[in-house]
Amino acid sequence: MRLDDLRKEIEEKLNGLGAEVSSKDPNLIEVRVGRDKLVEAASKLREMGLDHVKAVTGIDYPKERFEVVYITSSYSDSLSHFLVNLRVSLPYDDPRIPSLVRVWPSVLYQEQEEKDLLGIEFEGNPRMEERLLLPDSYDGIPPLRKEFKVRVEGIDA
Amino acid sequence: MISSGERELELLIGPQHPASGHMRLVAKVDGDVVVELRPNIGYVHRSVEKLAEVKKYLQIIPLVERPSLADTTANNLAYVMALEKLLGIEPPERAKYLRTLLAEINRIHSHLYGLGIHGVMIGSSTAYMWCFGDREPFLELAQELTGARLTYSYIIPGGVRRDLPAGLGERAERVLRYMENRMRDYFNLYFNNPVVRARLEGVGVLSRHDAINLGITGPNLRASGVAYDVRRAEPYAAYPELEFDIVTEEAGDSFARVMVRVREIVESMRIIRQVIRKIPEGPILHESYEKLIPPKLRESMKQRGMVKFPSVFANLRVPPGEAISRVEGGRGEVVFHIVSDGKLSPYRMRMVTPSFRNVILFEHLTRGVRVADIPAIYGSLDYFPPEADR
Amino acid sequence: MSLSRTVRHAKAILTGFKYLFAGPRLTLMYPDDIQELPEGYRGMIEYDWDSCIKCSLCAMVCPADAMKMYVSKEESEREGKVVKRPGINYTRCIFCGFCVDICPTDSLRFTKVHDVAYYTYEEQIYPPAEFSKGVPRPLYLREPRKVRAVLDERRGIRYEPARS
Amino acid sequence: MDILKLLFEPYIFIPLVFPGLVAAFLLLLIIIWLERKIAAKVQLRYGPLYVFKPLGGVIQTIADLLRYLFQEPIVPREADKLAFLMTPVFLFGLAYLPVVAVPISPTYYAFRSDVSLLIVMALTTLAPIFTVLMGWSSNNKFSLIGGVREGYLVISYEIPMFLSAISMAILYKSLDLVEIAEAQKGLWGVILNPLAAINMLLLMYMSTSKFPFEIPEAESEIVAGPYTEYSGIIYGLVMGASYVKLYVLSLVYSILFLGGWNPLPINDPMVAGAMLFVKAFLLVALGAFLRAVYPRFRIDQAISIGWKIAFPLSLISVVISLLLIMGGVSLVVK
Repeated sequence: MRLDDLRKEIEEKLNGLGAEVSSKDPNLIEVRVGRDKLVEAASKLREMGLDHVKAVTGIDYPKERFEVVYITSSYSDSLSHFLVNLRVSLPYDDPRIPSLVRVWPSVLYQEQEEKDLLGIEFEGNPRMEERLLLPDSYDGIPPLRKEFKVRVEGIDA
Repeated sequence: MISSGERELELLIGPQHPASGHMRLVAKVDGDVVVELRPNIGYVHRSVEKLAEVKKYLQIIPLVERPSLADTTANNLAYVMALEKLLGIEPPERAKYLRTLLAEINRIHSHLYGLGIHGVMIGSSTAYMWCFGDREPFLELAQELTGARLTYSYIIPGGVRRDLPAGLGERAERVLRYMENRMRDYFNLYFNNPVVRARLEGVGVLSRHDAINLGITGPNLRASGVAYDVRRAEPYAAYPELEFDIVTEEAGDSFARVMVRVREIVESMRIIRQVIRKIPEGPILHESYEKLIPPKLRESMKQRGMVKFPSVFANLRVPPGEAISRVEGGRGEVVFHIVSDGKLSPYRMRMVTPSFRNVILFEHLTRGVRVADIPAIYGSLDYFPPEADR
Repeated sequence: MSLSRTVRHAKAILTGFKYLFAGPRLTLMYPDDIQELPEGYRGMIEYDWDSCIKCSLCAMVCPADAMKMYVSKEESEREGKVVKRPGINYTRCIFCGFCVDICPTDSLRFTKVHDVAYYTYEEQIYPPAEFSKGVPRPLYLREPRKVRAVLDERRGIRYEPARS
Repeated sequence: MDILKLLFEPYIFIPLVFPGLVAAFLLLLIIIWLERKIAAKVQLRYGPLYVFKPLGGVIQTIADLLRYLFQEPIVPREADKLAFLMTPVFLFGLAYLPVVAVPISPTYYAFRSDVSLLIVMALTTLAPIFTVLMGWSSNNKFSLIGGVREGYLVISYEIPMFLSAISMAILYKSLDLVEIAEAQKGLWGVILNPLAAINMLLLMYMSTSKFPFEIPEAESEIVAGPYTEYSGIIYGLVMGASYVKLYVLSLVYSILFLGGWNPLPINDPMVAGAMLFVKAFLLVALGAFLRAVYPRFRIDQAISIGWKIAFPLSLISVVISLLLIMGGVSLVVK
């Protein structure tokens, strides 16, 4: 299968969901959807055979938006070469997103980690109340946010 | 302890426990049967992703290696590959072969590490000592190539740091022959030992469907019959030019996971032989970097086979954009997602290690097993807590 | 008990006996024997005072903030401007060797020394002057034997007295 | 002079010197070192070496014992203190007690009884009770599980072990250990009834938690089982107890199956005792060697080995003995 064919197939599948689909050589496809259409788009991609999520990346653009990228792919021979990014923008003051754990069980811990470290709420993920990597008692700014500053030393003694 | 009327006993296995590693397993047991088990991770979280946002691109190389000490090359390679995608450079052929060589040596000793730990978890101290002993010749080879035993930091943007030392191929061949001979004894004493079989066969069965659904990766995935290997799915380094098979097993139990590792060791030895036979002559650093090095240094660097860094490496600037790379490490697929804004450090770096993707198996595989099966399953996953916590 | 299982038990026990009476040993008898390390081993770092051009690339590339630029008082006074030279903190150093590889004048060099013990934290910090005096010599209770690792087809790894 | 003579009186010498306390202690010192050496050799390494290097670190165990002596024994606040402190003493004492009924030559024994085999076997069953109690008194979940595992193991090895021993008693038509040993001047028991011999060997290692049955103290599962909370010299005691028990059972095994002190060149108690000791020592060493070969079974697998394999085998070995008797194999010295 060629990259363009896959892109066309995805475009057809996600028709009507307001998704922007673009591709980047050699094997990457970007799908951007709105937060309200995320679960639907994800289910469609899952139906196509994209059976697992490799990574969930949350990105913080301070005062502007959050972006959440689901890097999905497949274990089947025909699709395993390709990566499909499912990308959602969230308003900065309301970082909530429907969880995809029902669509892809493999995101369970990844979503919990992004909640833990970045403070993005994945609604419907059963682990939202628990800390994963941080201590249970942690009560500060989520450390991966840009406003959390790390002290840096210069090169001078 | 148990209050009256309650059947279940809550066992806190770890973090202070001989076989828990740096994590806690919260197990509810009814008699000898595990009702529920939840991993509690994060004890060795070292915020690699946050630190990467304040470190410069080259400084991140040692940083990403640290979480998975037994399998540093996979992280090193995956990170550098993402970087190269952003920089738009391709390493020279010889460097690609050297990367493959180190990756395979590393895969072998990473598998031996996992098999050894698994051995002692089910009570065979001999398996542990043998595996750790036989890692030593491979570490010796890697040390000769890179100058360090585990934290190689060998792969840099545009190439590798050291050339192949003279005679290493011959020495590697001796080590491979030794390992092949030893394999027979491993099978006689350990893998075919009826007690080992009794402990591992049929324990912690992961079905093909669940393995795919839960996004499991590495040998644990292939032991459930899924022939997925990044080296085939998206070939990198010298793998497109090398012959090798993807090892799979059908059973999906602890023993199948062990067998996949054992057979992958054999497969890696096959790759190492090919690399040594086929490695082309040529530079080991991309020409755009090589020409930045002062001529006198360039001369001596070629003579000694040790790369000098061009001064741009101190403050490497990477064009804005995003890159995703994946690499098949010993424990499974390492994924790096780097977002660059053109400054000296990544804007966001996402690092997903195989152990983090496999951690979900603890709760999935342990329902209804016996208490003694917990270490047998844990070990078979080759799970490494620092790698999962990052 | 099936026959094949009995055979496997026997094979396991016999293999055990084989190693009990005729197995090799992989131990390096440290510190009585110390291993001669290969060329290019990334050990502690040597600093050459004279050839250093004070470019501070080493401090910039250091991933662990171990290499720092110290103001060299004497030189600064002599030259009438701030002169900085590198010093190293071995409590932080991770022996990645980036500083050596980036040094444009080969003023920093690898040595094969790595097994040094210190009494205090402060001793492990080397300002430029001390840094340039070379790496410390490890102290051994008894003079150790130098051995080299020989990779062997039959025994895996074997330590032979090194030819000096 | 009289005191020295008194020492060589069998009823003093056997429990206190040989094969009793002194011999057991010596064996303990050597076997723990040897176990580590054997495992080390199979595992491509040296093992303990530096405590008295000329003899390969043979006094390592003494060094360890000294360390245990000076280590602070910690008693957990929540533990049942009396039971916690008493059980190791009882455990060790009871593990070694059966030795009083073991004869070391046809004429040298502390006391001779028509049923000395039964006495020895009965006394060996007392020690595990204290292991279970130890698990309970520590008030630690891992200790408790370890104690329960020990309990399960006891009920699965005890009956087949008794039956295997009894099948030999049937064969020799006696329950007296002296008579049993003397009956083997010609053929040894291991040749007459190999099934019982193999079965009993297996159960002997099972009863003393040797690999592959090191289940009650499985380190990777339940830390150290019943011994988790023990430290210092009281831990040294419990650790020694299982070796002493194996030693006593090995003495009995040697008498039942390996001809006891036969073949005996001269009827001297010292020679006979040495013969018996060497046989027992080799059996203990074999148990130590198995550590290097096997991982451990799961508790349910061990129980099913006890009931599904060892128990039928022991019944069969009783039948074999009966058939041999009926077939007219007369070996009994009368």
